[in-house]
Amino acid sequence: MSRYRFVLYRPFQLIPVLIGISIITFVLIRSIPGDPARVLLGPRTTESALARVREQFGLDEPLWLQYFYFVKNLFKGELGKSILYKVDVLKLIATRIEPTLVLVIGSVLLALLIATPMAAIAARRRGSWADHLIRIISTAGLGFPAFWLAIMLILLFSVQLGWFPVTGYGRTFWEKVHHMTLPCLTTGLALAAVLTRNLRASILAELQSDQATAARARGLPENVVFWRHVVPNSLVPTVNLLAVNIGWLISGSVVIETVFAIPGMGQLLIRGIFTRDYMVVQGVAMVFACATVLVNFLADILTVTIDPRVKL
Amino acid sequence: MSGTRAISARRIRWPGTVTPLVLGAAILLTWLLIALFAPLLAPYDPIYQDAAVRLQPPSWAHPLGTDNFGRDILSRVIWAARIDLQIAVFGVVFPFVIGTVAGSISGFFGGWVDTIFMRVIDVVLAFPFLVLMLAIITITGPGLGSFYIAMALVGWVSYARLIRAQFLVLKNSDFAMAAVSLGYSNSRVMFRHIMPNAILSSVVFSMSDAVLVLLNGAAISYLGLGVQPPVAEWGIMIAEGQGFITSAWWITTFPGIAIVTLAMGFSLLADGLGEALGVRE
Amino acid sequence: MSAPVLLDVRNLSVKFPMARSRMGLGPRRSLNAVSDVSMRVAAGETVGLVGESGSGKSTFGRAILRLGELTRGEVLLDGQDMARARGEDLARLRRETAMIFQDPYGSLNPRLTVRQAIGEVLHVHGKKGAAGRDARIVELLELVGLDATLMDRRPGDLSGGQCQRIGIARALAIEPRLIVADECVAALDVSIQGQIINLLMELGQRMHLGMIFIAHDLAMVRRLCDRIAVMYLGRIVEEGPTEQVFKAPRHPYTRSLIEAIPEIDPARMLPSAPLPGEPPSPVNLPEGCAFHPRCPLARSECRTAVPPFVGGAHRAACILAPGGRLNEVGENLPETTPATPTERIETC
Amino acid sequence: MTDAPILTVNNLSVAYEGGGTSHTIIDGVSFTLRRGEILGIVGESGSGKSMTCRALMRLLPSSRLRVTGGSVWLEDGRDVLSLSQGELTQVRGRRIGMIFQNPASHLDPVMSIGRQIAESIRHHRKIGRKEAWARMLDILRQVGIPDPESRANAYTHEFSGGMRQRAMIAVALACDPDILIADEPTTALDVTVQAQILRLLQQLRDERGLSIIFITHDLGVVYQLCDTVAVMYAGRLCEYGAMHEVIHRPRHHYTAGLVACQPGSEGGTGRVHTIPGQPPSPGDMPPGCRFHPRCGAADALCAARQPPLRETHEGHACACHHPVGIEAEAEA
Repeated sequence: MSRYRFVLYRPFQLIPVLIGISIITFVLIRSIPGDPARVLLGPRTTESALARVREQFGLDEPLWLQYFYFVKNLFKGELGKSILYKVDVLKLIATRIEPTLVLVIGSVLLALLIATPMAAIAARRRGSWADHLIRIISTAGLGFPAFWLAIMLILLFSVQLGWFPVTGYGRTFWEKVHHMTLPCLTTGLALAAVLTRNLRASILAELQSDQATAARARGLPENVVFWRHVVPNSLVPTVNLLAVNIGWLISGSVVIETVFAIPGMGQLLIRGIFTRDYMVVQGVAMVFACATVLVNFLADILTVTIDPRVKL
Repeated sequence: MSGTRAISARRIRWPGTVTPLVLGAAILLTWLLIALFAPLLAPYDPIYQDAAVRLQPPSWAHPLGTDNFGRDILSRVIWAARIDLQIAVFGVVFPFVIGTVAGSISGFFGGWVDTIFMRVIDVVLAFPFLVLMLAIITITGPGLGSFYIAMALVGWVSYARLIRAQFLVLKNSDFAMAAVSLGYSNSRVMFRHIMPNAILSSVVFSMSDAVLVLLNGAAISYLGLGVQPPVAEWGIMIAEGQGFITSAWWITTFPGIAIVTLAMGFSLLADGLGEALGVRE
Repeated sequence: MSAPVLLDVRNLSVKFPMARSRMGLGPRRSLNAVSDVSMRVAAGETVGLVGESGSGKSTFGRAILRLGELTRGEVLLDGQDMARARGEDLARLRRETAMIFQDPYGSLNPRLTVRQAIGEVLHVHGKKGAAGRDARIVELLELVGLDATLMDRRPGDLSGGQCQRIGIARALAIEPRLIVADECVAALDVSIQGQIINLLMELGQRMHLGMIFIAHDLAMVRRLCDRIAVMYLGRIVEEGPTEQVFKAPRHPYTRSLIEAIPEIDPARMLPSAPLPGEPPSPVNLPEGCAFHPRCPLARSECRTAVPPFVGGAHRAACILAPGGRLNEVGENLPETTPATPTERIETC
Repeated sequence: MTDAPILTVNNLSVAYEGGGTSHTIIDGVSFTLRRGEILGIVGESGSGKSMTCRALMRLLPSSRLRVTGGSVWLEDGRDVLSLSQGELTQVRGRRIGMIFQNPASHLDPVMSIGRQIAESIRHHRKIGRKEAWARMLDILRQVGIPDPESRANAYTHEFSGGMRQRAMIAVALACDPDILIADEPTTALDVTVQAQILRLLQQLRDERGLSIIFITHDLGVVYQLCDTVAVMYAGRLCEYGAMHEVIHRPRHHYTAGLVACQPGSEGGTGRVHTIPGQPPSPGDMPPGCRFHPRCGAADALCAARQPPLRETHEGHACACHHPVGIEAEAEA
């Protein structure tokens, strides 16, 4: 169990990264030309609101003090108010988290569901037509723009077949499942292309590894060798790959939410950019960054669980 | 057993005799020629609006159909190759140069220099790629120039990490130590011995990175924050056609195919180069 | 050896700091790779440094050439301390010493041809103008028994033995006076090993080189070296003229090591009860004599104090060795009478 | 050692096929193994000693390598090379166990040692979990791993080099095979640990009647361990016979050279005897006797015709036109 001790102290090691994240978001907003208070509140505002913001962030103070106020507000859970929606950014984000979370988790599950059998088939029947087909499709899949794939899937499943709604999110559980299937499939397919290629390569390497040869040499049937010795060892790099790709997946969800008009954080971000709602942009970026850090932390725990050699 | 090792060395074989390197290079060369000779190849002016031929399906006059402004899709796809190739090239070159310099300094000198670089890289990597790019574009305003700036500010970390890792391995390799023991200067060891070997993997990576850059560029244009209309660019074309998918599927379909083929060219070239140079991702 | 001392290493120690455990709050630990090692090499003399993996022999070899860290001690080259040398002094060390590595392929830059690799050395050290350079490269290749036709090949096209010869030619190109050869035949086949050993032997004599030959193969060391030093867990436990050490080892570890060589000799079959166990981690060295947990002759004294390194030209660090605390008379080690073979196996 | 062979390898050949060409890697290797016998197969890198054993276990490392001929007879008269996949899994591990040079890479890093052994036991003998676990502890004890109850739950990386090799021997012996193929098991170990492992193998032979094929490049190890020895060069068997006979009275010039090359020979001092040149590469084999370009006694016949493996004495065979110490009669 001592291998898991890092769970206790890793959060402290992440402090520098979190400070870095806060500095970047702080700097980003401050580097917009013009009066920061006006930038933060948008064009139509009152003098009293301006004065309140100036006081809250100490805008006439030196920069380091402004950063201090910024962090202090962060600890109080205040990311500022949205210009467009006139509510606290954090509260706004809270209402938008669910669809994004569903999209990301759904895509990962779908991608694993697609990629694992594909990679297993391709690697075990190496050189067969099935392998060639899977490799060509997955290599091509790397270059599919998610937003275009989304439109193509809409064209097929929504317009031609009418199986799924074109846009939106829904209210009840089943409505949500119905609405989120196509978006999850879109990002899931894109991720599956990456996963299949990597998983196939690591399964192939493991199939030829010394330990697999030794397992065959002690008389274990090929199926046992594959599922008990090859696959568990190939999963180690895959978990890392998934963790690395979480940022990419969030990026993808931003675009996909726009295509399908899903009321998630990505859509919030894009709207924020177009309406110059800087507080929203800053808040969403920060939440996304923290989520990435959290996912990487979880991936570390998973890696330690499946690979006893890893010490963190 | 050097003999058996050579025999059992894994080689990725692609169907037939066409290697990924050749196929990838052929695809890229084709798109390059299309982009170069766009004025000769395109049958129409890409931004000329002809109200008489709005939303025409593919025909002999308009092989890939027309859009809602009556512009010829084929001509637009051809002209857009210029922009999208440029996106892929510049979107890779700037991060490549910055990342290589930062990574080699960090890896070669180590110590506090390395610590600072690694912290910065950790922080940049904590942000989802596109989110940070969008945040930067928010400040710099939409446009291709903003895209390149954002790309350079965000994309260098991958190269820096890769080069740094290579440097750390190569710095402790026997041949680098041999070079030091032979009395070579630091800069000679770094530039003549470590760098040429370290840079190989980034060159291969840059090919697969070009795919990501291309998709990002198209996505940002699709979101309306990159290339601005009426310029022909595949991402914008897809966005413009989205409203007409029920009636005019060709407006979105063909630019998408163009992106997929160009990206495939880069991917194949990356696979082929990696295999030829013995670099694994 | 009456020849002047070329290299004089005094009390060299190398410690590698280790990351603190428990988030940097645990005790600061360090790995004692080399502890308090002294060694002298005269011009024209070959000294063998043997020991098992983890004994610190390679770390020592790198430290004296300033290719690795060095915590304490002096490295005198012609009487001048190089342990902390910088700039021109360090450049002199580089000019006069060379290293031959274990991995014949890994120690050559895979992208350079033989001509480029050796030519670069000549260029950097200003040994020959561009005109005479090729002739010198041919000369060096012939010196190590290679054909000049290999000039434009890269390491990937050459065999292990050929690469190792190129490594030697490159080392000779700087005209060194001291060579450190780190396990330079370990990766080669037996028939090729002999060729390289003979070559080193010839070159050492002809060019009056000082040489430190680091190896785990004692039989090879016996062929090549005038003197031999045996390392165990970062310390030299025995040192002396090669034949004396082989014929009458004074440290129990040396004796076990020699006994464990599988020889083609009906009189020298492997012991039925081989030395048990394996060296412990250099992070937690045992108290007293580091060998005592494996030593068949260990006494209670061995657990408390590090034995002094005593005994003239043939020295050993054991209280039972001639001159040691329990052996003032100078008799050789007593024969070991271990327990039954199976019992031994189970305790190891 | 009894006389009935427990394993007979007959004319085994392996070829590498790829890129439109095919060259022979192993060319007609034959030998027999008796119960309780330790057979040493010696040769340098690329001689095919390892490949021979992979081939007879049907574990060739690449799909481009193919057994092109020969047979491998078990005691019960079955040919390993013509077994079905199902039968093969009953032979591997159950009849023939195998250990390798690098135990760190040949053991599953993410499964504990105990579970790997128990897995093999349960696969070959349909017994319960508890029984398999008890048997596993017993085997760990037999190979000299102290405190097996707690070490069984440890992973490969938590063992020292010598203990890893013991663990791998335990894995190979889990199902009590008659034959153990040991592919350079001591090459990566320090000499003192090597001596321990050699001793352990000898004990296992003595106590269980295990037959061992020991692959090595070190003639000294062969001398210390083996009863018979087969010398391989460039994919062919060049000499085969009782160990003392072959090493003290080598007939093949390559064997003679190899014995003289040992650094410990001739009192162990002075210049080392060497064999000039280097072994040929698989794609570029010389015609006739493959050793002739490096051989001092070679003549036109050697360059033209491949010498067959012939018995020169009782139980001592050699593939040479001009065997050492046997003059004119070789011409016949």
